[in-house]
Amino acid sequence: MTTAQTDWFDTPVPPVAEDVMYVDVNGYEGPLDLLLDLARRQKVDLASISVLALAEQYLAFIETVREKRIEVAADYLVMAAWLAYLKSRLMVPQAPSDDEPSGEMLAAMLQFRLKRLEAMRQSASQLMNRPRLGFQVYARGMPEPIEIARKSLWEASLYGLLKAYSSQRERGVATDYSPHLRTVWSLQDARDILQRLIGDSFDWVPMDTYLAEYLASPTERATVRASSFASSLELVRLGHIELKQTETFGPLLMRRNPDRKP
Amino acid sequence: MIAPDEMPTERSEIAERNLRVLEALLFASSEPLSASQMATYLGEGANVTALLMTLQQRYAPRGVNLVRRADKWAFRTAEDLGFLLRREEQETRPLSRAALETLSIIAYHQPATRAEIEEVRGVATGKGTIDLLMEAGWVRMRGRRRTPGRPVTYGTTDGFLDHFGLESLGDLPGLDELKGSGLLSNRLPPSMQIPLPFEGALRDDEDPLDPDDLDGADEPEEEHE
Amino acid sequence: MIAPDEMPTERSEIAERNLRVLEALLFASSEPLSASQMATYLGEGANVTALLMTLQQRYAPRGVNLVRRADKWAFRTAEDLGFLLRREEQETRPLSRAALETLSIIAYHQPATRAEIEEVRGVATGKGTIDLLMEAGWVRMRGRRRTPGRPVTYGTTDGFLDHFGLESLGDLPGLDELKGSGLLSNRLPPSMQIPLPFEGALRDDEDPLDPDDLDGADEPEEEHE
Repeated sequence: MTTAQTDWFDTPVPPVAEDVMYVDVNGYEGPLDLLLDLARRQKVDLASISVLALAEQYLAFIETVREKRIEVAADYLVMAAWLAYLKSRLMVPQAPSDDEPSGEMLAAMLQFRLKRLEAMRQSASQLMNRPRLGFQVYARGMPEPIEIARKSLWEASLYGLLKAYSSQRERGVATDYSPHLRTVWSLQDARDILQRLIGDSFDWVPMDTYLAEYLASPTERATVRASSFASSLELVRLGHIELKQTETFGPLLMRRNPDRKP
Repeated sequence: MIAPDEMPTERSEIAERNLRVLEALLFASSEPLSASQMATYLGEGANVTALLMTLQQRYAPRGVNLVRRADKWAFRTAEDLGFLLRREEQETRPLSRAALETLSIIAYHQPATRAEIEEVRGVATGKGTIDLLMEAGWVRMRGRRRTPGRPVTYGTTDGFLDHFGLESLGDLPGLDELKGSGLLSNRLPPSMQIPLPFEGALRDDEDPLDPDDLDGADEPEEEHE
Repeated sequence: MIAPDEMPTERSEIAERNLRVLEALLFASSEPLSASQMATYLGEGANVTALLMTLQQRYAPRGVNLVRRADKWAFRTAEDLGFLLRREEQETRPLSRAALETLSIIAYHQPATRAEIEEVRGVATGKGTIDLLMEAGWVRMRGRRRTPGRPVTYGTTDGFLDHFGLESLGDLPGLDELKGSGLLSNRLPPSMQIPLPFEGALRDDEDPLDPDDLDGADEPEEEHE
């Protein structure tokens, strides 16, 4: 059911009775709304409306609408059925054995519901006519909310500042870069040298003794030792030489593998 | 003119300072503040309510008044000056008739379930209507009715009171008359007791909301047929 | 206590009503209002300035004061109660590397344009970085370089000296000191110079800032390619 967007407080002037049939059923907010509108046309206090007449008008209205083959929502038909029943209860005197609510009771219930709906509409309009916030009454225009102001305080030290400046200036300067050349024994070199030094010696001789000549240079010592040791392991694997160490951190002894003929 | 303070006990310097603090707090805030919220800013043992009453009295004749909204307080422009202040309206969409009716039914009948709202209106209420009222900050889910289906019950908010300038639900226009005529009942007049808009936390027949209710604020559709 | 009104001529009912109107206007307005803006809401022949003075006097001892900002008026919570409304949580955050670099370049090379900063840094400097330094109170716009495009020149503030414990820009260590402290390597080419920061008001090649520059503090983007 769509909502009538017009200002409903100005209840539309009730059309003349004959015009009722032309009223768009969709203009109503449900059967109760339609009934209320019909009741208002009786131009009497809701307390003294003729419920019977109201029921007849409603049924007539629904009838005309249906004749025009206008789809009528189910609620309207339910209400029509209920009103037809109400009508029959009102016209037939109640039998004493009848447990059902009397026609008067049902009529009173309908009347009550109409009055209540009307009352709620009046209340809504009274509410809207009150001085409303933002319309007639105003709140603080410039609120000064209690707020937790998270103020970031930047932190920087003079050292950081100078460091930042210096490193940028250095970054900008084109410096000649000459890579520092280091002598490195390749594994192949080490292997050749070891092979040559060990020669055909079958005596256990410390590795350092073989390499004494090369180890004299401090810059080369590390690379000579490392590469020679690595190469010696390779030579052992190939079965060319044997290696032994008699104690932890003791000298590394090596000799030609006696089982292998050169 | 601000009325001279009539409570000699409150005239002390401390009270005067407390009044200044309240003024500043209330003035600065666009939202109503509760007495307990403000009490934290006052000295020990300050009678916040008495101070607020004093302040209310002082501002009563001014262009800005101290008003009470449920248990909260706020400064608001005086109602009689509204016509002067009328702003170039921030385009406000008028509430639809359905929304307006639904709002007043919730206000007067609360706690009300959707089925009850529909009973009064005689028509199904789209879920969107109640959502819209909740979005406007006027309606809230209160709890669940202790009946089969445990339907959600709706009530109004403090924002509703503030918007419509009501101190409490007891100030709803025409409430006494409606009570007297029995129109706030769900039943036929003869047999009825008259429920009033219920202001408390939960009525006897209400359960608190389920934890999920508050998340999505989505009422399960089953409840409604 | 509100001071008794001392101008008998203003005590009339009309004046009182006008005062109420002013109160409401000033309270509800979202920005300060000028006397002439408010005058339209008052009766004919009302002396707005006198009324505002009266109002200011009345509110002077209150928790809310009527203050004047340039030629406009606004209610503000009393300054001595400001602490109630402000819960400042200061968090100290280290300056980003980009900001630190930019700051140091501005310090040494001032007056420096953004293009010059970028030349030293070798990367584009976001406007945000300079904004942040200005917000921190360490960098300011000094003027505009007298070259095509008239780029804004930046320099440091007194706050900068204060924060870094420098008496004057001359205290910034020079090339030799930087080398001596190991911050600059000794392998730098002898051609490298470190500029002497310029301390005066405007250098020969600088124009004063345009009047607009200080408002938006928005440097036109064209300047920067």
